[in-house]
Amino acid sequence: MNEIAPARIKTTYREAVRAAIRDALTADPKAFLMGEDVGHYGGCYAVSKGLLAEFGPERIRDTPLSESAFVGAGIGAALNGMRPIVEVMTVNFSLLALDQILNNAATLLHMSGGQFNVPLVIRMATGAGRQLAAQHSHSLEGWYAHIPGLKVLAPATIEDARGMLLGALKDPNPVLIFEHVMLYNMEGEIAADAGAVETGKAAIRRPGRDVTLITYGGSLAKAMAAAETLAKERIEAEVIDLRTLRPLDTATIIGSVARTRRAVVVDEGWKTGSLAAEVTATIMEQAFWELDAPVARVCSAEVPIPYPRHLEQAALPQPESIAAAARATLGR
Amino acid sequence: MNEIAPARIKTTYREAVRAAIRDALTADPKAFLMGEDVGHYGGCYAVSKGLLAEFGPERIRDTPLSESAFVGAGIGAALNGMRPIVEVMTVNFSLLALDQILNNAATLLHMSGGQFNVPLVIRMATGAGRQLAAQHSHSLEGWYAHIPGLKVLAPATIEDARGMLLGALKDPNPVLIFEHVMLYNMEGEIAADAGAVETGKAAIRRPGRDVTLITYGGSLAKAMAAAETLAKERIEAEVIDLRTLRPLDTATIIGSVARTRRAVVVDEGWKTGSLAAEVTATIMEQAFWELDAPVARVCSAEVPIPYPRHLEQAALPQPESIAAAARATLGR
Amino acid sequence: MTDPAIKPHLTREHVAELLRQMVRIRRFEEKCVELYQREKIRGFLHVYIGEEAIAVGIMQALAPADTVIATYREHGHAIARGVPMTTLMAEMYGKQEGCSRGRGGSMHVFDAKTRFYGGNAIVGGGLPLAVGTALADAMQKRPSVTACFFGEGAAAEGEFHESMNLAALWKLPVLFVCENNLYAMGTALALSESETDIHHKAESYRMPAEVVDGMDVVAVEAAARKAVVAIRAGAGPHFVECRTYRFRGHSMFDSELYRDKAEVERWKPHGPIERFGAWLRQNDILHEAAFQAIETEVAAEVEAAVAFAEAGTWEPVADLTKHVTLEPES
Amino acid sequence: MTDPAIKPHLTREHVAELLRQMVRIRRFEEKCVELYQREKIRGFLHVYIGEEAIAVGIMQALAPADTVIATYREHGHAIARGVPMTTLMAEMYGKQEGCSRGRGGSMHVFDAKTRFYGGNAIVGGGLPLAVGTALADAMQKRPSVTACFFGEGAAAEGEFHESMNLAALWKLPVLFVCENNLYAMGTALALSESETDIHHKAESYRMPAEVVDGMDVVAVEAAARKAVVAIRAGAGPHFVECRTYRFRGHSMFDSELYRDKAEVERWKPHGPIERFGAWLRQNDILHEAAFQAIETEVAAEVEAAVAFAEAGTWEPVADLTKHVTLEPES
Ligand SMILES: Cc1ncc(C[n+]2csc(CCOP(=O)(O)OP(=O)(O)O)c2C)c(N)n1
Ligand SMILES: Cc1ncc(C[n+]2csc(CCOP(=O)(O)OP(=O)(O)O)c2C)c(N)n1
Ligand SMILES: [Mg+2]
Ligand SMILES: [Mg+2]
Repeated sequence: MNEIAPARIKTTYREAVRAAIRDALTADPKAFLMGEDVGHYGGCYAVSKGLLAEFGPERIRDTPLSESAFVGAGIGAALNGMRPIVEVMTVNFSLLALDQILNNAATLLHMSGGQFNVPLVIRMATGAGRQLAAQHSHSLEGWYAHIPGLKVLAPATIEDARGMLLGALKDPNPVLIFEHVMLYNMEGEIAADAGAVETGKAAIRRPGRDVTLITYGGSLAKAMAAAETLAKERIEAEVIDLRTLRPLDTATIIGSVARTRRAVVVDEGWKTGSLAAEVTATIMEQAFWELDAPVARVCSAEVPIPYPRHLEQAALPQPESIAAAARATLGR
Repeated sequence: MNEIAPARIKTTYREAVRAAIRDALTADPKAFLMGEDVGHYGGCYAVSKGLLAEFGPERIRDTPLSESAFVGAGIGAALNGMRPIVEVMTVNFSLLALDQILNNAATLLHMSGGQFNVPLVIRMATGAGRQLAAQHSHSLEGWYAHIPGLKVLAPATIEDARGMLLGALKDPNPVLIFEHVMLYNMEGEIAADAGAVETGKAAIRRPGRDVTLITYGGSLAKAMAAAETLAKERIEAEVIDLRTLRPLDTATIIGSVARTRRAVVVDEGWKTGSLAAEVTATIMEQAFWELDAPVARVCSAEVPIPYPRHLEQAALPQPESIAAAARATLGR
Repeated sequence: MTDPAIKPHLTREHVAELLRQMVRIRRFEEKCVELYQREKIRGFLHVYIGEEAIAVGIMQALAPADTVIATYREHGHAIARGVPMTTLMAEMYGKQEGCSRGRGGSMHVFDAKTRFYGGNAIVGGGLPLAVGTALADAMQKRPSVTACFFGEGAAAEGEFHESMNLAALWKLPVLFVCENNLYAMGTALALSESETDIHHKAESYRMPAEVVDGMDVVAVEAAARKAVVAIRAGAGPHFVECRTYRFRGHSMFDSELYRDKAEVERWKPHGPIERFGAWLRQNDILHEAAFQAIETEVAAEVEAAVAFAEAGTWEPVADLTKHVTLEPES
Repeated sequence: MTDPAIKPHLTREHVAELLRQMVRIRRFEEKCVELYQREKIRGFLHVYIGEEAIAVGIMQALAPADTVIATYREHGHAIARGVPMTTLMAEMYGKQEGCSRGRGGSMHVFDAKTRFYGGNAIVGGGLPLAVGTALADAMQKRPSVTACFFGEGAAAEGEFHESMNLAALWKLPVLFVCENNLYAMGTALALSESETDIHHKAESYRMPAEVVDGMDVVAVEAAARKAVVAIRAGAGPHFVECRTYRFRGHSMFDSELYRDKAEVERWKPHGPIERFGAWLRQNDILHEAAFQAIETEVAAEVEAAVAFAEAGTWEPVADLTKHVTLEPES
């Protein structure tokens, strides 16, 4: 519609998150970033590199190794007028802060009968693929999506990496953002003035009529690759990027499945009790009569992620396993 | 088969757990109980009342309020030749120990390439119904069932309360036992010499041909009550008590659903991301073509559990909501 | 130090007020116990009987813009902070007129007007929050203080440690108030801490710390005033260990196997109201009539609170999933 | 105290052995860095260069029945404890001949034969385990000790606090070894602790604690021997803070923005091998030939380890879900 094409810039997922943090801190004097090694080190995944020099140690706040206390402090600061962005270095360490997230952040608004909301954003890296082995490769965003009171986001694209953080900062509720470790180096172009994006809606990243591949975050590229493969076999897969894991955009899911009549849910969590189980159950409840085949799940194997590359990759969803599951729904 | 009927005793769920602990400590000098207020106080839910006098403070070991350290100490003691039974007072506080449970207990055998197993039993109270409000009413056993490396048990009967703990102590893996707070006062009869029971298998608590109600723990009685109601309407519900939440006994689930062609899964966790979602997804995968209606879930509402009784009860699965869901699967 | 903020003024009005506040708490709690037995109050109920001097003493030092964070044994703190007894009692009942709309109950008292941020049923769970509210005040250059109450049992939790360090490291305006009543449920202090002088723990974070007789409301007030002046002046956090005793069971379920009845009886005369009352009488500061007037007035207030709660209404079941998330402004 | 267990015997054999062990670690780690750059090793790699005196010194005091628990920076501990370099290097590669069958990698070195209980990539995560292994020894009346290594960064974690208290409260046989290398990733000690003398923290649990020059292998050994004798005698846990410095980045990803190159250079001559070597030379305790012999032997050992790892095999993908649970005996 716009006659003048908006300026576009080359960037990475990592830079997009950094740009969003910079925008947020520039726009709102109450916003600040807090977490382990976000300052002097520049962030475990280099997301916040340079921001300490720009904003100073009050607003790019290095914390001790105290996940429970600094997440709790983020909640308290949010209660008392600030706009904290707390970085938990990775989801693996967030277990140490889970009590604060579940029993305080998610619960305070309710327990106080609506008096005290917690406008807090928590960012964490998630996922496997870097051969970090059993204690450093969890994908636990599905757990967080279980908790009423939270919003859970999983940006899979550069636009979303930039825009979802800004969107989250407009939300008066605690919002968790999961950034998949394999995405940080992803390159691409976005509008120079890219800003907040809508959260809460899933996106159809590729339209198709034969089967719906439903995924998010680090698995999106794998699903897209699977769709590519399937296209060569004349199977047109529709790919849904959930984007928001809580609340789920069931309308988009059901709308697509009602058209394609087949679905594969892809999720890097362990299969048993995965987010994919929830999506599958939702389809069961809302689109059972539309289905021409059982919904399939492609998740991680039931094993703590092993260190060697061949075993790690074998444990994770792959384009081949996704494509195979899609074919199976078509009886091929 | 036995000509002489075995002696039976009247007891409660609480006493059955206590008897099992007593048996375990008597049989194995390496077994001990450790947790907050298990000794001098007698246990938050009075489970261990009297045991301190019987076994002394070394083996009925009161701990400080340090969930992470005493659960981790249980893991370490198990690694080094002891047979600890760790009581985490309630699942609500287990979040503080979750890092130890997931990143150590569940993972050590794998990370060590099979060298170090963790023969540890962790007991916790779970569930709502006592008006303890948002921070004290969680049902998170579904989360634990997500974790490879753990076994997860949920005794719903007095036999199981007694026998599963003893069964768990024969398992070389970390086993979590969830005791629903509303069951402790349950009365009944069991064989005087009741001992270890098999774990890993679900039980059909009531046979039926029209619909399968799948549940566990504190919801079993509700499902049984619903089945009773349904029977009056000439709907014969089969009731499955999962007993073991990880690994799931899918054979029993699928066998039943293949016969009844309809299922309702009942679980006190919040619906989104519930264990019920996993059961539903499993049925989708393995019994889709057998189904005559979509599998339904009856779970807790998406709200931190409120304090007032009417709201608390409204938030939880109830016989009426279970029966209604069952009727719906039959188009009634 | 001559700062008038520091020394409690022991005017007759002031001592009467201290007494009155403690009596308000005591009678409220006694009523709660009765109402629990009558099944009007349910869930876990933890009363503050015997510990009233701490909440009352500390609150004297706080201003309206300050923040209070407490535990599941927080009725006393709420009352001393100014949460009306009416809405507090309605909360005990679970009525929607309650200060947390009935959603929270005894363990989750919240009140925005008095900046009462709960009520927290996770032991130690409030400490990180207090670090955060104080951080927000510090970053916004407000002279406010957060008073954070917790039991000596909480000192064993990892969150205690992390919070002490953060507050001290960042020199945040927190007044940590440890209510050392010698037991955590049924676990005696000596069975839970290798160092039983809790204030020494605070010192290990280089945080100024002191121990005070938690049965002496004037001593608590004096310590609080001094600490709050220092905190407001930018000295960073301060730790007060108040030695006290819980006269009742941990909660209504406690069969008190872990302590002798005699031990409780020995403590009773040292109770904060008992002692302060005796002192006021001995020194002829308050006349018997004044005591009577307080009791009469408080009894009426408690009755009014019960009437308010009784007259309260149940939130409709249709509203069950309200108050879970707020809608973003668009 | 005249117990022979306490004083290190500075025989020529012993000092040569101390040096040799440190050199083994150093050369192994240097090889790891090289192999990382050649992409033979992947994941996170944290090397121990500069800190060798601690693992080597402490291990001198341990017996085979003792237990060792370390962190993700644990190659040095494994080597000093006696884990063969071959299986250790195969673990770095992820080969099934590795000491953890290749499943663990650099951060998860385990070895049952030497009672090496890991390798733990969660900061602070090993401390509760150490409390537990020590508890098991104490309950079984075995005279064994658990040596638990962790960085100064871990001291801020709640698990540190809870574990210190439990160990001290229950008088458990744990030797806590804090490797204070002044940084936790890029966070300098002063930015993470209000009390930067870490051993003072231990004292706040009434745990005997001391600080030792972690660059001096003999000093570390002496402290460890003394502590272990006391622990075995039933004195309860002991805490040693070893002051040291990490010569390399935190991991292979570290761009070291947080410290000056000059600072690192200033530390280098104070390195444990550098200093001990200089002292041995100055005092003519070891001849140049002995140094050479050690280097030659160690170089061969490292090469053999690499060859072993290279020749190792990949665990079949079909075995992916093995080692997750053990089957119960029936
Ligand atoms: C994390 C956690 N663990 C356990 C409990 C159960 N619990 C509630 S109160 C309490 C004792 C706390 O004692 P203390 O901190 O001394 O406070 P007091 O009750 O004496 O005021 C325990 C164990 C809890 N609520 N939270
Ligand atoms: C609980 C937890 N939080 C964060 C991390 C990420 N991390 C790994 S090592 C490290 C620094 C630890 O420093 P220190 O304890 O001093 O040990 P050092 O690396 O200096 O030997 C951090 C922050 C982690 N592994 N675990
Ligand atoms: Mg107490
Ligand atoms: Mg360090």
